[in-house]
Amino acid sequence: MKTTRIVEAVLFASETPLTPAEIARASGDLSAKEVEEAIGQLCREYEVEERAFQVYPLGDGYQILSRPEFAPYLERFDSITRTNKLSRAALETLAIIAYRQPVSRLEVEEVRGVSAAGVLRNLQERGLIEVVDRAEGLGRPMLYGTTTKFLDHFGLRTIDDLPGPENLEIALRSGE
Amino acid sequence: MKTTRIVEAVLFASETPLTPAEIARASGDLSAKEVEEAIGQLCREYEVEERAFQVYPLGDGYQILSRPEFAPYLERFDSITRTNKLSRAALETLAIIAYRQPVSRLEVEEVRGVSAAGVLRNLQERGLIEVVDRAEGLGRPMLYGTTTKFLDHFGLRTIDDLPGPENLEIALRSGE
Amino acid sequence: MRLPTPVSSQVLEDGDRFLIELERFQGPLDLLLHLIRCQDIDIFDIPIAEITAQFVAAIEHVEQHLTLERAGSFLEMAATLVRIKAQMLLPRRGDLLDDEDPRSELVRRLLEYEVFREVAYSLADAEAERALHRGKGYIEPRPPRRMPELPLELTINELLEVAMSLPAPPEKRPHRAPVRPVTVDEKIELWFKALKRKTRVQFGKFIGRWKTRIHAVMSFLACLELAKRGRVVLRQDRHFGTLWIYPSEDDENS
Repeated sequence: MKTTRIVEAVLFASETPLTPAEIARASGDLSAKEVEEAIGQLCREYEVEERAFQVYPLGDGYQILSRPEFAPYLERFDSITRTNKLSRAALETLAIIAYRQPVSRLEVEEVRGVSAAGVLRNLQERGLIEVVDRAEGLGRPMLYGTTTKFLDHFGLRTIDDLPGPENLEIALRSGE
Repeated sequence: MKTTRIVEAVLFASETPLTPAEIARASGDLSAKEVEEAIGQLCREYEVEERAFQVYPLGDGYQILSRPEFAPYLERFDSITRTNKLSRAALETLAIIAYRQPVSRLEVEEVRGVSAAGVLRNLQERGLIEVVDRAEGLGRPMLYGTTTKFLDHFGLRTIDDLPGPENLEIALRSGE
Repeated sequence: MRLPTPVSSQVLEDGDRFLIELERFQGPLDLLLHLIRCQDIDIFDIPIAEITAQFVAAIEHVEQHLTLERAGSFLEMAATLVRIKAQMLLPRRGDLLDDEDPRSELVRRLLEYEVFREVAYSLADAEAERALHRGKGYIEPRPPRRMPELPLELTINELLEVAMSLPAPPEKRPHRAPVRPVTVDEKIELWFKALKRKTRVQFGKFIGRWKTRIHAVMSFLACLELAKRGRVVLRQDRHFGTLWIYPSEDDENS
């Protein structure tokens, strides 16, 4: 199997940048240097064939990404922009945490009636919530609160600036 | 921008099969027919260039997937989508549903001679089958059918691509 | 250090060999087909007595081990086989051409099941072939998946609206459990329980499970009450030393 093709398969299957050393793990007899050469070859091929994607260096790794000129088409496309919209579950969880922080996973689950582990992890990865404390008592459960990024997103200075129920009508009207 | 490139960008960015109609949404002046043609063009290009990936038809959609001969190389990496193989009970149940759909739980149980409740729930949770209708008569039992995800899981284009032995006709007729 | 033998291999009895065998089969039809096919028997002329005997032998130990539901399906088939066997013994009126063979319904079911069993094997092949094609994102993100840095689509109004639609917050934690009166009688019961299988109990240990003083006081009063009734003996070697409670001798047999 040609080295270039193996490297292409690995780069294709990965959604995050991989270093040449990591890519070399695909085959027992592959060196990082050979991988670098193969990447150079792929770059030239994609260039010549005018593919919609290209191999880009990112940090100390490489990733195949679509060319910037296709961004408008991808943005039109639901499934690609959808990733930035919070799911209903994430939204509810975020609302609970924003208004009741610091709260434990258990409290979130009590309100929503379903497991919250996955949603909490997701919100944490997005940098919208973080562990702010640990509760007293059995197992010392982690307590979650919102982050500075969360405040930034809404242009709030402190969590006390969050609108209260008295603003709801106004908020709803202005949201129309 | 050439249609083929736009289609390529969208297919490349997607992690699930997309129908031509869905892909056409990427651009205002793109028809499903043009998308189909572009996909045909991409298939030929990847073939000629011996790319490590190919555009595969799955259900009524298309997805870029790595070629099977690269599977051993990719397996050396940690994967998030561990392909969990279906049990024999699940496969037998799917076989019956695929050929007899829409079919009730009772019918599945009669053919296999064992209870089907657990397997059906499991298959439904995995999105491989769904309730497509309700039968007439007592209790209006739910009738099951296979989903697009079922076709994707087995790499099938349509239900007619299902592998079947020659004597299947007999079994199908006796089911009437 | 030697590791303890896994429990499972200790409890394996003879009968479990059948169980393991049976686990391989999807159900009674699967087992029956196996018996027929591996002995090269003509499915349209099944020697019903022989097959019934083999089937029953295979499931003999089913009842104890398989779940009721699974066992039921095997037993039901055994009953069907026995019934067919009986019908075969009855003299049949040869003058009627459409006099159906008692085995025919079973044969139809077996053939039907066999077809779908075949399809299931084909599906397994198709599944394995499909699994060789990997999509984008197959390789696990490293470093761990970062969410796209694109702006989040969410307005403060939406957040507020959702917050307001949620059920009222649960009562502020920690919950205060309603105060329950602690009684001497209750502690007496507990002392009896604690002393039942022991020769002596340390007072400190006994009250250790409760954190409040009222329990210690009531437990002590209970001790004194029991000592007065002659049911226990209290021993303490020195002032503020360990207090031991022994069941009294004549209480041993009660």
